[in-house]
Amino acid sequence: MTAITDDLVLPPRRFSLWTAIRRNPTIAFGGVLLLALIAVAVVGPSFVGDPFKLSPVNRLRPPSERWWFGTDQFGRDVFTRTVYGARVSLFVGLSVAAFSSLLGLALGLLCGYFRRVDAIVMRVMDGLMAIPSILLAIALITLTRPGLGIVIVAIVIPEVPRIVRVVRAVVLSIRSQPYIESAIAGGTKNAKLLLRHVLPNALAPLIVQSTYVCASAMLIEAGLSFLGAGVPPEVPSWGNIIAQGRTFFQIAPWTILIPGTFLAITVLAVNLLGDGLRDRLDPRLARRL
Amino acid sequence: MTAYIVRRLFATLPVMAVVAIFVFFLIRFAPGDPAAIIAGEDATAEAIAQVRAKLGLDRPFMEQFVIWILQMMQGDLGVSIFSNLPVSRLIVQRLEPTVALTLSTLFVAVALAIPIGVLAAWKARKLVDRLVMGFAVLGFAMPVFVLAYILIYFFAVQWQLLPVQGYRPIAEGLWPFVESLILPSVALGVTYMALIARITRASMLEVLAQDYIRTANAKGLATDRVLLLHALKNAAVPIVTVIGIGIALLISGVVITETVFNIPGLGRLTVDAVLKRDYPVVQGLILVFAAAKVLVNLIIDISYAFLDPRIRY
Amino acid sequence: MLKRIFAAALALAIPFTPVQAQEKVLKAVMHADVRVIDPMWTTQTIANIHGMLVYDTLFGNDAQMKPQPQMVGKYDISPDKLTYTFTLRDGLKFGDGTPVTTKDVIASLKRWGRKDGVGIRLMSFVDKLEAVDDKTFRMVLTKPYGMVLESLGKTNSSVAVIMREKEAMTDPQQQVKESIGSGPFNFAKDQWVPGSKAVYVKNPHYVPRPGNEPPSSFAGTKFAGVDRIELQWISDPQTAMSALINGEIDFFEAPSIDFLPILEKAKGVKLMKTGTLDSTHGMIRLNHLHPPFDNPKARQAMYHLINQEDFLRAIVGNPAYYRVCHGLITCGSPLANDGGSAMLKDYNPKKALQLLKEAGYKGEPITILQATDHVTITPATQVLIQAMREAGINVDAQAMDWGSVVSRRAKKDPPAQGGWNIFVTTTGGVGSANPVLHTWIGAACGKGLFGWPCDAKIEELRNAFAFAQSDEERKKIATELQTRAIEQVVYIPFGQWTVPLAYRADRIEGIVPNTGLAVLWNIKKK
Amino acid sequence: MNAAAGNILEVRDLQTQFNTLDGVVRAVDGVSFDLTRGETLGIVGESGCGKSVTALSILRLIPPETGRITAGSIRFEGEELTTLGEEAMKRLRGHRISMIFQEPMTSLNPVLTVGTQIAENVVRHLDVSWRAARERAREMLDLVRIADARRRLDEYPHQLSGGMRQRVMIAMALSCDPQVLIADEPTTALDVTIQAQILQLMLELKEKTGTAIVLITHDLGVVAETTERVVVMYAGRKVEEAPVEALFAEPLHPYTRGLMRAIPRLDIEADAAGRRPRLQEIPGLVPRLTQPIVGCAFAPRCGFATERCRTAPPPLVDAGSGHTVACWEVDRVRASAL
Repeated sequence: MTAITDDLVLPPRRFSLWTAIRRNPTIAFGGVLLLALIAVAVVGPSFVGDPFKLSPVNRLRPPSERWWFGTDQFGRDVFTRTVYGARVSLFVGLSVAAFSSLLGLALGLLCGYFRRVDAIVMRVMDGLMAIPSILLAIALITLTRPGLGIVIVAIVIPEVPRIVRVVRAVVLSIRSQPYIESAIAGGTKNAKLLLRHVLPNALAPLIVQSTYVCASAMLIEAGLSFLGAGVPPEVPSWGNIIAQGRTFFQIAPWTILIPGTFLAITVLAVNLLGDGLRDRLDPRLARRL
Repeated sequence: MTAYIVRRLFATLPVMAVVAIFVFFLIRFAPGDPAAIIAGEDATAEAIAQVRAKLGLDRPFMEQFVIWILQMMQGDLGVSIFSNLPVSRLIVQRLEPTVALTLSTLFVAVALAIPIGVLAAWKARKLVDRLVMGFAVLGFAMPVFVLAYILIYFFAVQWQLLPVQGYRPIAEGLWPFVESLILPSVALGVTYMALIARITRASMLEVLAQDYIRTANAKGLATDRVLLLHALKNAAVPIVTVIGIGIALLISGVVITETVFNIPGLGRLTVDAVLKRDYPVVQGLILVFAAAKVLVNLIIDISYAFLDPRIRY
Repeated sequence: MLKRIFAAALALAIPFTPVQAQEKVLKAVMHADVRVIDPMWTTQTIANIHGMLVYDTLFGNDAQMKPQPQMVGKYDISPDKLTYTFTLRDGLKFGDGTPVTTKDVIASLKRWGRKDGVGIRLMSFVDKLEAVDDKTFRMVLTKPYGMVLESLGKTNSSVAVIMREKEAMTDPQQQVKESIGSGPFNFAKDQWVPGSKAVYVKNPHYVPRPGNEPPSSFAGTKFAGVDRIELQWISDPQTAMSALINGEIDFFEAPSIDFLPILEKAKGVKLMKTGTLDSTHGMIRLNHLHPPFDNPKARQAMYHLINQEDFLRAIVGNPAYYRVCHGLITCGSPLANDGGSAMLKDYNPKKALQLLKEAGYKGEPITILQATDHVTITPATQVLIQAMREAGINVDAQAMDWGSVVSRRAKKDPPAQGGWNIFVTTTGGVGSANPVLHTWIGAACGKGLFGWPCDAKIEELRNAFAFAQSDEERKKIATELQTRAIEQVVYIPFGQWTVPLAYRADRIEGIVPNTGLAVLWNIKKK
Repeated sequence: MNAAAGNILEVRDLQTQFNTLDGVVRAVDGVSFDLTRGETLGIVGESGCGKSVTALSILRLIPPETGRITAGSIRFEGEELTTLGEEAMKRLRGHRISMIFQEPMTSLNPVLTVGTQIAENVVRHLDVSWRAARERAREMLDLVRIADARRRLDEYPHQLSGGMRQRVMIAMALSCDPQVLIADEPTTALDVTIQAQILQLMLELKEKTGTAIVLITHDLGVVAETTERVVVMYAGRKVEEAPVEALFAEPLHPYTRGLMRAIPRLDIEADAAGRRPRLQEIPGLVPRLTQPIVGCAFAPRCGFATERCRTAPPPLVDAGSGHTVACWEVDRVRASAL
């Protein structure tokens, strides 16, 4: 992802990291933070212990040298679980962003091309958008047994309409350009033509939108877990750590505050990255929000 | 105008139809046999079949659908599997807390966020602005439930200033009512405030760079008139749009906030129903929430006309 | 400007300020939410608490577990112990004002006798249940069954409450729609918000036992001490605790043990221990219908996975409130014994897998119903899953809320088709103290409780117990029964614990330390 | 050009600078001029020469985040404006000094009615009720010859044509009878026919009200038709100032000459073949204002430039009868043909 953004962001002159950072402090800050968290998620688990290791004797111990982030009500090490939690949260966030972007792109293109498809798909999208996302997600999760995959699907579905709208708007605006209209009227292979013009134009808003989707997906996942409708309770996701710790908040606040802070920082990093990219890639959008 | 409103009302029908179809299929694709759940812990096969017949689940698909739509139109949302009470009754008795919480959050958030956003735009790049933006970015990343527990810990547990939990209907007195809503509203409202403050600032910044603001300043108008009338009214359309989008966010947040603060509203009903696989209730709630959201969108659309004379119908 | 707004707000507030101060309201948070209002239909404890507020029973068991007459004024047992003649107290009325007659009683007992395990058993010895007149009825037995009064007075599992004939005619497999009884309180159904609160108002037609007998558990004179009881549901025990400390509620039935130190320090709050019998027992239930646990060897293998201390520490933490109990009959109760307990003491996970394999287990997934929202069952299940995984057993943990566990555990289908292999639950120490009332120890095959253990010997022993004539004989049968039940693995116990209840001593008084159920009659507001 | 009591506005050595990413821009770099009561003064120059910034500086409307007046003095009726408090300044704006802007399409607030926008000015500065202010607004609309004024009061800017909007701007600016009206390119964005009407209107109103006007424009034609005295600016500096007839009779600065060659002239008769002199552009570009300019700013584009021009800034010299010019080579320029 970083490779793509670099291509888009940087002016075609000689690359200077320092200039790039100075010009886009939010992208740099958000990006570095996110990379650090991804690094934790990827390699972290191999350096820490077993997140499932129970130790009932050591329940609800406060943070100390032995348990950096304390222990939870089963005596599990909160630090270890938090590190594993990064993996779950980021995995959910990134996969939701990826899947909803792809699905949204495909549907958006279809809608832009075919008027009949457009009418149907957009009605369905309107309907989906009318249902609050967390509600839609928990309703979908109830349809089947909870699991990471289901959670991702359940978050993707409410996010797709947002992406479809963005892509469709780009397609329609390009479609109405006189040269495209005349080309279509002339019977050229409109699909190819359109795609060549649509993709580059849709990419910027798509990337920006998908960062927001990523951030919101992580929050929704945590919310779902908190409500008991998320990933299975034994999976050490931040939402689960918080959900299980909430009963002990007054005597063991670390079980909520630490994963909560991590979640907030991760969402913050992704949001900053999104804000920066938006300012950079899509000034029109930037002025709007 | 009336014609426009009527037209827009009709335009909501397909949306609600999509929601209704979705909701109908929800129960049909649900795992486990709802009839078995209804029939009870150790029901016989005949008992289950009986319940199934009573629910009409043994009829052809299309017939079920038609019956269901007809019932819905009469306001009959079915009967809860667990409490054996009509879904519409469950929803109605839970309506007040949710509406109170949503509206109080909405008003407080809007009343605080817009001035904050205006202030930030006015003092762009100054300390105030940086603080506001910092708050906005943080507020946006803060999970509602974490914030809620922090608030409870300090305001209710440590300092015992406000109730820990619960909802007091307005009939029990204004202060108990307000008191019970302060912490939930704040917890729920922070993200929302962040969102509105951000858009207000951005929108105001754009407007403040416009020629007509220079004109207003050239007239020597007082700063508040320039900011709050000349600039804010122009900045209003995106702000109102985001307020509308944010209401969806609020509804999602309500589900969590009500759980944390033990408020007997629709949000808690939703969570309970979902966790108990009480499908008729889930169905009814999705319909109600979707209808609320569609209604909000409608109101937002109509409000554009009042905010911007250039928008015509 | 601000001042003006403030003044306006105040002016608005004045007409609203409390007007209902005269009404005495008891606000209580119980361990669960009242969702089912039929204490016969369900075995949920909370439904029994509801039931005991609204309904009355013929007999009430006292703190020593001896049945004492409650609705019954006088009764007579024939010398051959086959004919029981009961006469209702004078003037008993239901909440709607209609008198209680033997028609209502007989219909209620019949319904209960078709639903409750103990009731079914009792009815199997009943030859005739007939009204003598409106107030007197007769129960004629085929055999001298020794547990008649205990059964009628028991308050665990399904309770033999007396409802109006109209409701008592409801199919026992269906819930009653109205909850109208002759107990001290009326259920205000119109104010019931499932998932949030249940409201009870003083029953004006209630007739307490005369003579002001000192209350002892479910026996003695009971009365409505307040005008209104609100059972609020706060699912998070921490929130409920804070609400109690903050004075938002008066009574909290099930504080979390972790919070007891906070509660002990809180101003105005007192804790009350409710007696040794009033304990909770943890049990792991295996499904005897499906592999691998259709094989007793596989079931016994599971014993080696269970270290009770692990469970108890995870659930309870503070050893002051828990007790390891290597038996199925409540430790500390008169019938407690060590029959078969050696099998429960051999903690050895390696051996467990070894034995499982010997029993034919080949690593198939074992489906565990994992409750996610239960104060004690959730951590207990977690510990179990962990223990099984560490031993190398393939666990398929199905996470769901407790309510879903309750409905799913009733399914006899194979695990792959929506059934299950293991679930964890708890039971009360009162019931478990008596082999007949202790339904989980039964092995009545398909008719028994979920897990469906099937063993004729166990049932025979339970039968024999019911007919035992002396305490010595009872003890002997209990030991034999426990030994056999442990061999058959009707369930795996993981200890027992007692959580004190917490209340605002500065606001309420008169709590009757009930065993088994926290019942709120006789409580007065200060 | 003595500081007579007739001067209502005196600008001395005004410097206004902007901070940009590329450095400090000296948009106005030591400009001085006077405005007498009831006079019409033109300020001309190419875009970017600092004329609009000068106007905004007088009203202190330079956006404070980016720019500020760094030196000089602005006296209005003897009162120093550069140090005046913001509140007092606000009382001045729209009341005693008004301004109208180039873009009538964007200078009116799109979401407020015309009536409100005029009336609020009146209410702000004169002690009158909203009702009276509205009546005043209607009068003003009549005055600027907008038909059906009462109805127009309740209309929004988007319902009016460009010319009408500029009339509204004028009505708004004059609604409190200001002593000075600063008009920044008031007609540039309008059709030619409308331009003439608006200019005509401004002159008429000036006659009626006695308001002094500072007319900022790049259009020498407009200057010739409407102003009495002209200040020519280049690169943030004043290069020439003269009564309008004198300037057109004999422009002394090469830049002024360049400007004049760039406009079509009808007063010069065509030759026998019907040809008129070709329009000429001034070669070269306006210098970047981020670097300090050594010498004459126009030197790089000037046909008369000498070494001295490139090294030392030319002082303003009096060329007689109120005509001043900043050019080392003024004699050579004067000697050359126009």
